[in-house]
Amino acid sequence: MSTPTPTPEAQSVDATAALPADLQDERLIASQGVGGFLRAFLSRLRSGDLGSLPVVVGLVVIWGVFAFENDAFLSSRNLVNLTQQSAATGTIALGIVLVLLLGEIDLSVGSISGLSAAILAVGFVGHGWSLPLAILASLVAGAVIGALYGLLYTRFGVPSFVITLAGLLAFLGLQLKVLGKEGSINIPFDSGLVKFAQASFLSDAASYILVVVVVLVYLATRLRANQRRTAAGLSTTPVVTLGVRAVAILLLLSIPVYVLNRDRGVSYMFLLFVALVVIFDFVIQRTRWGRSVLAIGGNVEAARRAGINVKRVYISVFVFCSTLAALGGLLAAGRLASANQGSGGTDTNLNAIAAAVIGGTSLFGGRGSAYSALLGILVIQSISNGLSLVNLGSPERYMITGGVLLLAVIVDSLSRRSRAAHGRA
Amino acid sequence: MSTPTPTPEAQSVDATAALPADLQDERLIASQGVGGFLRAFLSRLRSGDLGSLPVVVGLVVIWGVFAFENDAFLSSRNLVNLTQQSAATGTIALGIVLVLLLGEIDLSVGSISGLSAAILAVGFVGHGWSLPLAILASLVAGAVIGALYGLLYTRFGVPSFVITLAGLLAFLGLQLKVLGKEGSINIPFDSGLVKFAQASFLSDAASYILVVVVVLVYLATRLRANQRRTAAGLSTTPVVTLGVRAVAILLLLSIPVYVLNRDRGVSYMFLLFVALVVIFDFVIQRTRWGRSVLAIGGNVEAARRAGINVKRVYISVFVFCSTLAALGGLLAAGRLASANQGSGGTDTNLNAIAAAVIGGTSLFGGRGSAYSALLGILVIQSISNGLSLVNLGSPERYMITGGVLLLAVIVDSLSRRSRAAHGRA
Amino acid sequence: MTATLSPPTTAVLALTGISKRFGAVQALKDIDFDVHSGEVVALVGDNGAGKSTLVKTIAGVYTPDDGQMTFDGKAESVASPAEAQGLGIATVFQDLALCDNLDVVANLFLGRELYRGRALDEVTMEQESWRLLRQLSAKIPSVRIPVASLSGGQRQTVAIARSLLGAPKVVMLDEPTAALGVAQTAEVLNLVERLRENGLGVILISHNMSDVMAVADRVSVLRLGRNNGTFNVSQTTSQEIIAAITGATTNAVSQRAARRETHTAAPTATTEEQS
Amino acid sequence: MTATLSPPTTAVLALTGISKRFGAVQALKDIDFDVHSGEVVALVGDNGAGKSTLVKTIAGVYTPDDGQMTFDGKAESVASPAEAQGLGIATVFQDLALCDNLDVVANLFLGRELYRGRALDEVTMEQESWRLLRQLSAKIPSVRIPVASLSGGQRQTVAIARSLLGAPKVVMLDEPTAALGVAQTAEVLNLVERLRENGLGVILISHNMSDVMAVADRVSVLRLGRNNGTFNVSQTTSQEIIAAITGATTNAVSQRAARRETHTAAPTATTEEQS
Amino acid sequence: ACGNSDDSGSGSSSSSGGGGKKIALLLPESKTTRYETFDRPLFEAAVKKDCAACTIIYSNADQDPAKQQQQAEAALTQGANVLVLDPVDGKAAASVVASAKAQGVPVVAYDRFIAGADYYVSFDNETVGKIQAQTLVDTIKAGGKTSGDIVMINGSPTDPNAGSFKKGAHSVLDSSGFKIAAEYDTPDWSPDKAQAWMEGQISAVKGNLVGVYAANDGTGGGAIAALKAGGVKPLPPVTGQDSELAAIQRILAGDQAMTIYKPVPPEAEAAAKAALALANKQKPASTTDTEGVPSTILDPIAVTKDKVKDTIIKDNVYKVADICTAAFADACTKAGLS
Ligand SMILES: Nc1ncnc2c1ncn2[C@@H]1O[C@H](COP(=O)(O)OP(=O)(O)OP(=O)(O)O)[C@@H](O)[C@H]1O
Ligand SMILES: Nc1ncnc2c1ncn2[C@@H]1O[C@H](COP(=O)(O)OP(=O)(O)OP(=O)(O)O)[C@@H](O)[C@H]1O
Ligand SMILES: [Mg+2]
Ligand SMILES: [Mg+2]
Repeated sequence: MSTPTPTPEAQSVDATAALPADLQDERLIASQGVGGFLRAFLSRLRSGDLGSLPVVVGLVVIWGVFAFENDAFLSSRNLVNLTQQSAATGTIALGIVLVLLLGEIDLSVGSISGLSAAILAVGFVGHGWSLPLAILASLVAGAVIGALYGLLYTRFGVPSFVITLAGLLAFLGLQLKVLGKEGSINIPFDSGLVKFAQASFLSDAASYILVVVVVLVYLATRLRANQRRTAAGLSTTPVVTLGVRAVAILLLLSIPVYVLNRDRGVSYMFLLFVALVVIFDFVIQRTRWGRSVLAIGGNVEAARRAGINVKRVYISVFVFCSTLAALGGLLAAGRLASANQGSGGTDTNLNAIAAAVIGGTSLFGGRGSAYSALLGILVIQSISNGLSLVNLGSPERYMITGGVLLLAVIVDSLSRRSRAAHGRA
Repeated sequence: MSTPTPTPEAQSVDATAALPADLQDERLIASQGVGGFLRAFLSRLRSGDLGSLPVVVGLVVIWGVFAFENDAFLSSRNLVNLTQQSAATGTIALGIVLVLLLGEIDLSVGSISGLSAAILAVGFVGHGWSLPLAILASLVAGAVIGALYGLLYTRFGVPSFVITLAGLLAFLGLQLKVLGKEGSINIPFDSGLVKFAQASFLSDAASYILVVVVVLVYLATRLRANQRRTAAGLSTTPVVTLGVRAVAILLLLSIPVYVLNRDRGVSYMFLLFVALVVIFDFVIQRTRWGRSVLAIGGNVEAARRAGINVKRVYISVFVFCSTLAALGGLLAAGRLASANQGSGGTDTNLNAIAAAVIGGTSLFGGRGSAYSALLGILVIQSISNGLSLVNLGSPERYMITGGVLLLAVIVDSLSRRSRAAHGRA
Repeated sequence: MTATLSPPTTAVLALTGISKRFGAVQALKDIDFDVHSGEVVALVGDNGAGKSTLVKTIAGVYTPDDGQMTFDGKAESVASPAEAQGLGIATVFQDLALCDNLDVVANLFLGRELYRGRALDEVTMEQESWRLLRQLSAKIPSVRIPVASLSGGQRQTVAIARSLLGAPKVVMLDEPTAALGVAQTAEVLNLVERLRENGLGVILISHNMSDVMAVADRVSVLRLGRNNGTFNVSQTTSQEIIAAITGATTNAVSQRAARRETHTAAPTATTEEQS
Repeated sequence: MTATLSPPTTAVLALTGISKRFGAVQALKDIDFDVHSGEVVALVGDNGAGKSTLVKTIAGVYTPDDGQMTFDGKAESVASPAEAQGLGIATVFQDLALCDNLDVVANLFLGRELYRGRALDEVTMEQESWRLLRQLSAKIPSVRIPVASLSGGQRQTVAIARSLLGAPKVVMLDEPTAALGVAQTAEVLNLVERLRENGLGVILISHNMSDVMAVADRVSVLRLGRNNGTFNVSQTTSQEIIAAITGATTNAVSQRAARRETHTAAPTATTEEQS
Repeated sequence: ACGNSDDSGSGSSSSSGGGGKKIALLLPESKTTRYETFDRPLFEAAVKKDCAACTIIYSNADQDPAKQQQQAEAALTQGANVLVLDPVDGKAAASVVASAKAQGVPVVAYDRFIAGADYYVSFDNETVGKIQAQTLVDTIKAGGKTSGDIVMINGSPTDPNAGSFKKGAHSVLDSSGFKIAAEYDTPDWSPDKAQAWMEGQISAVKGNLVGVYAANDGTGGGAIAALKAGGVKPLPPVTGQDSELAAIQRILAGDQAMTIYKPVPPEAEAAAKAALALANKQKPASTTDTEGVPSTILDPIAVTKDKVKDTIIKDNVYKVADICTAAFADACTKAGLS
């Protein structure tokens, strides 16, 4: 009764030989052409593979609601404000993304940003240091704090939650100490920092040129990659798909730029933030250091066994995080033209961490992207900005903030299939 | 050249046959008697196996420092204050321990406790409800919030960090709304709740009887367990060791009780907190539900495959956590004899989470114990209490708080070997 | 074809047309499979052939995209592992699925803890654990250490011991002997035979042809996510099965065997050449 | 005793008196072990015998409580896996140690990524990955999916492929074929032989006696954390090694074999009885 | 630091036509009762009275200067004709004033001084601290003690205004003959923290405590709870601020010595008048001048048990029925409230 069906499949070997090396497996469902691309995209979306992208849906919902509520929300003027409001905390959130990728946390970014603002103000205004010197001092202070955290973490194995909680308190104290009796120090409006943070915008021409350059660089790198992949016998992205994507990027960038340009334009500060996001995304995705960070976040023991110097990576990440926090503090101080006891206080910490998490970076390490800082902070600041256009008492404002936040994230998670079955988010 | 040494070890089988089933493996290093017990204890300590116990070392350091600084710190009066100050946030921290065991977080416990206080005050004082009704209403509100979180989490897979962040804001708003115009509501000093929270203490006799009962119950259960283990052919704890431990427990309990009794004594509120800790420890360690919580925290997929109803466990844990937060809010309100907009604010959240983490509960799930809420909150409140006896400016106060906290935790982690190599803390 | 191979009784578990897709990968396509009471069916196939995916689909871990399942003659759709257990399907997963933070006893009894009064009956559970582990010749020094600190084989033994609890009708073992020592492997094979004698349906996944030939009644081959033949063990040879697995009659395995035979002439060589 | 068995060259890696304790468990006690260039030494033993612990000690994952290690004639103490790799020791761990969140390419090249200008050279790495995996007959549909979604055997292949990168002097393979299909197993055994021909020292851990007898030159047996004999493969039999592993000449394995022989009379039975 | 600008109302907001002006009211926080309960409704009422067509844009910054800046920007985006700004941080608000000025929108500094504003309406914060301290000293002396320890529970170390209260209080207490035994800046004005700190002081200061300076009613309430639970008898006088209902009740019950009452209606009215004038490009009337800014400065009032009737009740801040709940009925009768 033994009736095997040996199907030697000799012919299928022939058929696949012509295919690129990475598409030869017959279980792969072909996704060629634009249609295939779309289908693959949808299935990746559903399986929760796209990290921060689905948050965009949440963001669109929020914008829709507020635009409906108040015309002013989508006005150019307000959107320029929104970019300005997002830059400082966004920069801090970028640092948080890094520590979250490791599976660690930094609760003290608020205090560090406040301390950095205090150092700048006291140095620059109080002691009359030059601006670059004062900025340098602030950033160095941030870096030193990060190094300290990293050493404490790697040396004693104390959870970063506790280390940075201690830092939150200690550096708040130091901030108050540095500010001294005056408490609140104004930074002159005509100083470089305040000008940079409040009143420096790209010219219209420059902004459009930038958009075009970005699109061209994208196309050039992708075409070059295609060339190399063909040479290596690997599959390539169809040129049509590339073209569609390039046009999408062009629209995605030029429409906002156009809208912003109807008011003051694209601010230097926001540009700096976006540039940092792009740079860190590159560093995370395309360098050995970034790969190590992801590896440690995924499985620290595996990373160690792969010969990665785990301690050095931890320290460097903490340094980056607190330096970015210090930079964020400077931007915030510049925008407010003041440093005071409340700088970096209230919910800077929570907003920065929330931005990273809402943007799609996992609290458990190894999953996330620099872009989640950008998207997350836009969600948070859109809610806060939108609500400030609506006439509400504090209780209602809190409740609606919570509700809208939840809505945005639920919309996001509805747009993918439940991640629960695949493990933690 | 083949010279095998087959060592059939037939005699070792004979030798081990007399041993209890769980001690027959010849690789086990015997740890019989008190000395062996001590050695085993030390090696468990070093390997980081003892969870929250080593924090005690940190606590002792803190106490030493403050006692050196100010005699009043170890005075009976101050220690009674310390117990009173610890109960409310400690209760909240106990709920946090539960969610942390699952590998989740609740950022909104502060808001929930504030809301619960507001409901109590408005119901009891404003609307003239009876006290039990008002308390019940507050606790039910907490439970409902927890159920909501649980449903959102299990239904949409939104990270609990984001859900509870939304809750933090929404329920703060609701708290302000409930408090309404008045904003701050006094709870009469002669009401049952305030009396319970401020002025109810165990009589000296009762407290010592309680200590003796605890020790006897311990001895009885352990001896009974020994009996059953012998019957089952398993190893038992030597009676000497049990005796030593019983004496240790007796001392560990009666000395503090003696000290507290020199002032007002052991307060009902603290006793309630400790009783909750003991009950939850039992529930976590000795019931199927607790086992499920630990299993899900360790490996949610394995728990699911073992047939555990994972969703139900998640929901129940969130319900417990927010109900405990509501209870903590009631205790805090009773102690302050007031509910106001600041109730549950400031760092209630941070303190509660920090207490759980400092006490030794992992942020990553599956590791920790109810006792970490007790130990952690004692560490945190000792620092804050100790500093309130020292005359310091705000900057110094913050800095020292941070420093001492760090010191306590470093001492703790120095007392074990680095956990880093064994994975996350 | 399968029907003609099966014993005349109705299958305790039967699958028809099961498909499962992960992203761009079609892991299973139109799979038919069945097992009868008192029968050991081996499920074999190359790495990534879809064996574990099939097992997880039966166990309720994955929901199939397509296809029907009947259990004990009734059409069922299992939406969760709990439901599969409820039906009487016990599974040892290839990735073991143990809770690293819990000790051996807790893992063994996870989800079906024994009670005594209001508290877990740790004593009986520990005693029972030792009994189960001894039965499998496990070399575990203590059942009170977290399974994270067990060796690979010890972990596997714990996972297998789990499936002996309860009263299942079908037991699925996904590469149960992969990490086991020779003695433990022999015990597991004994166990499989005992299960068959007790009238259970057993699904055994293994890459070890001699184990498969030793205990299985039927062998079902998967290849790249599709059925690739069913063999009656008494009427086939390892070579035939390996050919179905690899999809070719000449392959690395036979080449190695051939090469080895010409090179060495040691008396033990023929017995040792089997994969 | 070990010394007399070894070839006359000095060992590339030699351990003496290694002990390692975990809590109350003495995992290794006074272990002596060595491997020479161009030699395949099999390390065998029952579950929990301490094989993986020994491998991890050599690889710098654990620090031994006691004992010396010499590498290339020099006394060394490796404090971290990075140092072991620096010396030229490549290891495939039993628990694989892959980063589940990274894709196959990233895992393969983890810690030794290729660069092109300022960015990782993904194209060359991907090309190279396919080459390595094909060489091991891996059946992996795509190298751009996270290893979390690979089957057990696919993961194992990735871990083995990792060890082929770089230019090690000693390769340690801890149960490399446990989850592999028949074809992949054959390729790995071929690989082991190639490594030996290239003059590397290979340490192979396996429970499969036929694999061990097929490729190893020497067999070192661990039992309950202690040395339990070293055998020259050309002068011993599986039975003898199994007796050293289990510590008894009659055991479940031989009983099974005996029972089976009397029960069945199929012509293939004798070749298939080997564990 | 950004200089004094006397160009009040010099800018021209061209967009505003007719009587329908937009007036933005930006308040600093929601954790004390007064802002949302009194300032907002009273200000809105005052504006509506004079200008029914005017709309009011309201925001509350929850103690965050950056959020306040954002809210001011939002108000400007919506075309506000005048900002009435109660700054979280008076100094840091310079930035808001600058951007308002850049768009020709005048700013009324409400409650807290802002350099460069066009108008200033307030109770002086330092005066508040002085009155609190003076009443405390007077109460202690009335109790027959001329020496002893006072402890100070100040406001939040991260709230710039708390510094002003503290400064005012120190100016009185430092020379009062009483010893300031200990001092505490209460994080976030948190009553629980004040309570915990006070409990420590009962152990540390022991018998010689004669009075407690608490910067507001919340912290005062915390101190009182600590003193009561600690069994301190008789209760030393405790100060407060904000005239919370709970504080008035405590004052009547004799637990708290005083609170500060800032009659919000005149303040709100003055601000509304000034805002409307500025919105219509007129010069608002002013009584004085603060650092070059035309101002209306009002006097805060110390409310002690005997003054409750003349202030709180008279101004209809709370109804007798609200205050005299069952628990406080006795105290009310004694104080002559019914
Ligand atoms: N969760 C998942 N996500 C994506 N792909 C998956 C997932 N699980 C399995 N696959 C893919 O499905 C295919 C079949 O995997 P499966 O684990 O069933 O193989 P297997 O037959 O058990 O192999 P092995 O013998 O190696 O255990 C593999 O190519 C694997 O990559
Ligand atoms: N990290 C650890 N902590 C505690 N005990 C451990 C640890 N690692 C190993 N052990 C113990 O040491 C002993 C040897 O384990 P090891 O993993 O070396 O066995 P092995 O010979 O590789 O077994 P297998 O064949 O099952 O893989 C086991 O009893 C195990 O429980
Ligand atoms: Mg499998
Ligand atoms: Mg092993």
